[in-house]
Amino acid sequence: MKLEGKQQIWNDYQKEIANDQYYYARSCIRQTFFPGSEWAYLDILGNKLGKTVFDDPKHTTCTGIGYHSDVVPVETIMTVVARHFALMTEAGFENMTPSCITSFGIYTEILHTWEQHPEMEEKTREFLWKATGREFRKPRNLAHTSDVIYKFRNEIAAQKKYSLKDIHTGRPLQVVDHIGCHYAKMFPAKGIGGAEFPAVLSGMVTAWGGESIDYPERRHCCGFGFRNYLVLANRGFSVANSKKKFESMQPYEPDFIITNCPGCAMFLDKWQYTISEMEGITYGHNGYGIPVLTYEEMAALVLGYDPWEIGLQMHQVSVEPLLDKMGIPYVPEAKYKNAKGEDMGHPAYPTYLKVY
Amino acid sequence: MMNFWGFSIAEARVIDYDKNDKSLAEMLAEEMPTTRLCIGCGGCSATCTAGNLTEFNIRKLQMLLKRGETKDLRDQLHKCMLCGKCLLVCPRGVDTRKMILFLFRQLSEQDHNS
Amino acid sequence: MSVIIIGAGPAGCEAAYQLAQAGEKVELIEQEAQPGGNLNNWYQLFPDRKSAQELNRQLILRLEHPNIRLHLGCMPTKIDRREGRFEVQLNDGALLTGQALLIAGGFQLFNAHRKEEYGYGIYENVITSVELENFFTNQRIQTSTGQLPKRVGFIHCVGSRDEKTCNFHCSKLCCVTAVKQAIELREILPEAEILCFYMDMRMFGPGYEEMYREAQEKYRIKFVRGRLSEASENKAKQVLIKAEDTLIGKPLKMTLDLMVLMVGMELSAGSRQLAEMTGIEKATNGFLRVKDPHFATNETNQKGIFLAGSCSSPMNLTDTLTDARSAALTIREYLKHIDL
Amino acid sequence: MYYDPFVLPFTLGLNILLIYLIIKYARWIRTFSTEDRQTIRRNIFTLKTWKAGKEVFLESLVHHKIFRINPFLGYMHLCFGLGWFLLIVIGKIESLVYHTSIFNPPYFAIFFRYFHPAKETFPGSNVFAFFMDLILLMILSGLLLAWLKRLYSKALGLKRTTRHRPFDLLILTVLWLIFPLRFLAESFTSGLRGGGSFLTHTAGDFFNSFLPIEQLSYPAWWAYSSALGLFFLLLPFSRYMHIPTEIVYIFLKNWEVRQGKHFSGISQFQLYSCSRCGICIDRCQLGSSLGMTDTQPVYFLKKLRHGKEHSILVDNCLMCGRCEAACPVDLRLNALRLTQRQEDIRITKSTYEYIRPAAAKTTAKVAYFAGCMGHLTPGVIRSMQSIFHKAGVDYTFIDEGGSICCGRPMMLSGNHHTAAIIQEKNKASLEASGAELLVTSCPICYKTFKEDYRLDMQVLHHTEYLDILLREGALHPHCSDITTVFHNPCELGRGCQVYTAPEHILQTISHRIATAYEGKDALCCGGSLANLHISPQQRLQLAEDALNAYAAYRPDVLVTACPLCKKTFSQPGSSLPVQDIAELVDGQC
Repeated sequence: MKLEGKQQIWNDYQKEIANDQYYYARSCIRQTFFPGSEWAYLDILGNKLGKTVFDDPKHTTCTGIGYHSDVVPVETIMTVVARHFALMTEAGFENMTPSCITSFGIYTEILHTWEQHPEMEEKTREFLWKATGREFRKPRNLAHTSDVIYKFRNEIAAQKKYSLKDIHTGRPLQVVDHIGCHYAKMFPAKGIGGAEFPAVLSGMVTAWGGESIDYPERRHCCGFGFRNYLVLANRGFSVANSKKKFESMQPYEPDFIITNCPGCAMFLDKWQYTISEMEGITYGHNGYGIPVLTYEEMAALVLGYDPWEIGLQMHQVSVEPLLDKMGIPYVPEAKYKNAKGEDMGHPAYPTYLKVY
Repeated sequence: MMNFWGFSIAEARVIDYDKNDKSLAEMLAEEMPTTRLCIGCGGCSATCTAGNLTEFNIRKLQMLLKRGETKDLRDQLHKCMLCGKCLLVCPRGVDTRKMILFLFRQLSEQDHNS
Repeated sequence: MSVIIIGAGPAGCEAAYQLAQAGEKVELIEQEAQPGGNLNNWYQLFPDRKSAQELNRQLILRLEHPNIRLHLGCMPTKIDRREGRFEVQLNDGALLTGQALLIAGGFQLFNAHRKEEYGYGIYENVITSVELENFFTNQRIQTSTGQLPKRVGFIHCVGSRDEKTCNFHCSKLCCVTAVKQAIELREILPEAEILCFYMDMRMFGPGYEEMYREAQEKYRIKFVRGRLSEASENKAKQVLIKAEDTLIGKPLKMTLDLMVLMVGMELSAGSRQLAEMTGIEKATNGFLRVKDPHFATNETNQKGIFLAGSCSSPMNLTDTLTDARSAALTIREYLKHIDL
Repeated sequence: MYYDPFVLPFTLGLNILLIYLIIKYARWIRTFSTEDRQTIRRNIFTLKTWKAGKEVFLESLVHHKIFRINPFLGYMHLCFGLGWFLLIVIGKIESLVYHTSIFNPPYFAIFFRYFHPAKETFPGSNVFAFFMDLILLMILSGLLLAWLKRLYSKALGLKRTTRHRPFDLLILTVLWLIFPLRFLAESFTSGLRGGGSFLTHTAGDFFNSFLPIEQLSYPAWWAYSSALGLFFLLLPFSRYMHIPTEIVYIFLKNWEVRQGKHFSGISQFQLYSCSRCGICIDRCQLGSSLGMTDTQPVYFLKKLRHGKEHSILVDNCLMCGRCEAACPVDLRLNALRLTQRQEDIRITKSTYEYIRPAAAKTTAKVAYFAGCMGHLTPGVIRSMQSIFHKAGVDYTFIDEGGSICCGRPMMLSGNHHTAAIIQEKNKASLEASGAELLVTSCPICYKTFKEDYRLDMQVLHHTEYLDILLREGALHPHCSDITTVFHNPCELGRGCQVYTAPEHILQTISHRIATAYEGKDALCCGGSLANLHISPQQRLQLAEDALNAYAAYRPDVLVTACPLCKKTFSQPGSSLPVQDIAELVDGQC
């Protein structure tokens, strides 16, 4: 692939990302499935980069999943989002940083809609006022949390304890980056690098010593697709999409996958188990699957956080082979112990997928 | 494929041109060069006696074959009655009836070998 | 210097005028009682819906040039070449001589009877595109039973791109003619359903693709990708047709109140005769072969004999007239050299 | 006891041959079906046997059919066949008259001149000698023609002659040697001891004048006997196997043993009955139009017999039946070819479940069936409808909304089982109409309706039906001076023996021009569904050639009676108009 061409595109698709003072909007899936990721993000921004991030307890779901599944009407979701903006305004922030790609897409879409149809914004203000008595200002800057990490990738690189390199061979790790569909496919200008050659995650990977893999199905959806997964009858298509991606990336022998969308991380991780159970097929090396990390986890590992502290035991695909390659020490016995040192129990072993 | 938890992995619908086995189509083209001439006008399938009563669609079947998709061929081909009407309407002079016979023979040979 | 032009259709008329303007004497021979050729049968022209008769009138008007002698109702019975001159014997006894011979014998339309399965000449409501032009001229569209048609189908590629009639070539103009006629029909029949059955839409000329879009969008013409395989007639004298809707992959049948066959173009019988008399080669598509498809588009394998218009391949009127001018230019160049 | 060791080669050869033939024929007959055996038993003691004997005489000896096709060739075969036969018969009688015992060994008659002391006369000995010489001369003249034929085949009116393999050349040489050797042996003996007649006696004297015939005479008899013996030994493995086999075949044929769908005992008899005369070669349009000179029955049967690869030959036949109509041995060439087509289509009873009886019961007694091809020639349908109307016939058009295939095209591809299922389905739908008479426009349908369907109604092709209407006066034609040439479709003429009806119709309503392609000699249009090999371009070539052949008679209209022929002829865009006979009748009534 021609790097010059991609660089041209990356230059064309740059966006403004606030430097500090973030209002943090949590993600339903992230905090449920990868709570350590969220903690790591807040800790890195607060403690490693010295930024102010406000994690508001009053903040709720954006109802994006319901919206995309035709359960939540557009007026409702606009009002819910308006409430988020009101909370941000009340807290004295102007920079909205949602952790979820769906939310990021929803915010982008709604802001754009209001721009095109001011009467809808007026109506939403009216709904919000009637429902909660709140008023809001629209965010001055809207960025996904991965944008924020991307912005500070070089600062993180300066503090890094481990590189995305195989310490035994010095080979840069081969990383598959998967971008959530709603990050840039709806509004290419709102994503770093646009929709076709997004650079938000690959930028981090290269900054931290790894190499990004551009494989044929890179742009393809992970298969979540809301109705595809949520309706049982469609679930076969959902998993078939993930399978297609795995088959396409397999020849590149990726060391791990990172995603910036919580749902994708969950799917690419857990569908590997599902596919192995259904068809006896595993991807990656030696039957252990391809580890899937969120970009927060990747940043945390680079910065030297303890793997179990950031919740890597929550992953279906074992991360130990990756940790070994990067030379990150870990205590195997501590994997399933809680903060108090008590045993949390061990998950059942899959039939085909090997686990540590 | 096993049906887990109420669903199974959907088969890809895509024509995987790289993976598909197109040897039968190549053999057909070699044996009967006129089959290369099809422009997909549908005259054959419109006049087809079997095609008006069943899923059998000779235009589609030969096109699928050319892309290496032979499943439908196996499921449908035998519905043809070899009446030869398709031959009379083809504007490109494709020897449709001979093509079908050739395919019959190939399938029968494959069955025989397996 | 004088030039003999055979055929006073648009190509012959235009070439005659251009040569006459340049000072050459022109003998223009036409077998019919009036000039204009196939243009006489047309009502309006694509893409600008110009009146065909208006164009015809302009072309014919210019024949009243002192350098042009028009021989109507005449046919060459013998063509001889003597000392670099052509001697053309006409059936009325006249003997014309000229230094160059231009064949502008044009095309004839495919005889739709030959596609028997379409039922032309058998079913009452099957007509050809020329007959439809005639309807337009008279502004009277009706079925054989005197009703306004509620559904009209245009069948493309009748006698073109058809191995079964040994016409392998594309007549090129029928697609856009069908679109034009469908639009004209829509203007007369605002409520009718109008469909075109095509194999490929070949919108090659300027403004053609735009017409196609307009036909779909503004004139609500429907396009079905499928070739008509057979037709029959029901008790109400409607035409029951069978085609495959290839983009859906299912056979389709429907009744039409009027079926229009877009007949293709063939070398005219007159042109064929001239080719036999003068030894001009024919191309594989049955039309007359030009010497070189790029550099000598009006010359033939016979020195001093030139071609203009659709006797060398199917051409629209724009190309026919351009080709005629090109032929005039080529002939003048030729005459200059034989002068020396 | 007359005996000499030189008779051994002949006797040995003859006995081995007879034993071989008996075993071989017995084995073939053993494979006959019970039905065939019953047929034979039923017919053996009837006039059919007498007819068979007559046919054996006319065809195997006189070669009457070959004579009619090509007198030169006929004479040549007559010389060999009848000549040799007479030589044996008269020779036997001669030996009997002399010896007055039936129980003399076969060689005695054959080598009579050697054993019979020439001076010893017996009643009619001179007459016998004269006839024997005459017959020998006749055979030798035939032999001369055969040599000429090999050298100049065109001179004898044959475009092509069959090609031979080395073995064929060997036995041919042996055969050609037999009679010259006999001639020499008898001449030498005559020269030495007298006897013989105008030929051998004269020749004997002549040879005696310059040859040491004392030394040559005895070896000549050895050579003659050896040539005969060798010929008998080689015969089963050569084309001359047709000599004995054809005779058996003629009897079997007359006893009505039919060539069925599968290769059987009667097929074996036919295979070995082919004399490779090559008459089929010139009849075949694949040869004359397309230059295909390897697919004709003579080559096909040869390859089949010798187990050589013949898959393309199996497919490459129009099954127009032109060869069959001219075959002097009357072999069922189409049916034989068809037995070699494989059943390739695997279907079940449910495959054609989609075919449902569509026709509803009607009150009309006449049912019209256009056939699938008929729907591509609406002019024919239209004319038939108009004729029904004009003749005041109450009819029902049973496949107006389309129909399924009659199954014959499937059958012609060799898939008999599949075809039978289609036919079963179709039959039900035809009979559901309740009509008494079925009129069809398609000869392909017609043939299979008649031969395979066993319908409970009468079936007529529209040519026959129109003829009946005209004869009965239901139609009132006006004869016009329009000139017509009739192209009899293969399936109608040679296929179903419908020859007189179209001729009569055309004579009634037009000025019919007789051509070289009348009756059994009609050409094939090239559209044949039976040929599974040739390309559309080649079909077009066949059509053009056939059209040109008919056009040479300059008729106003070429008339046919088959939708497929009409479509095929319409392709080249000839200036000769092609019409179906129904269209012509409709126009004239």
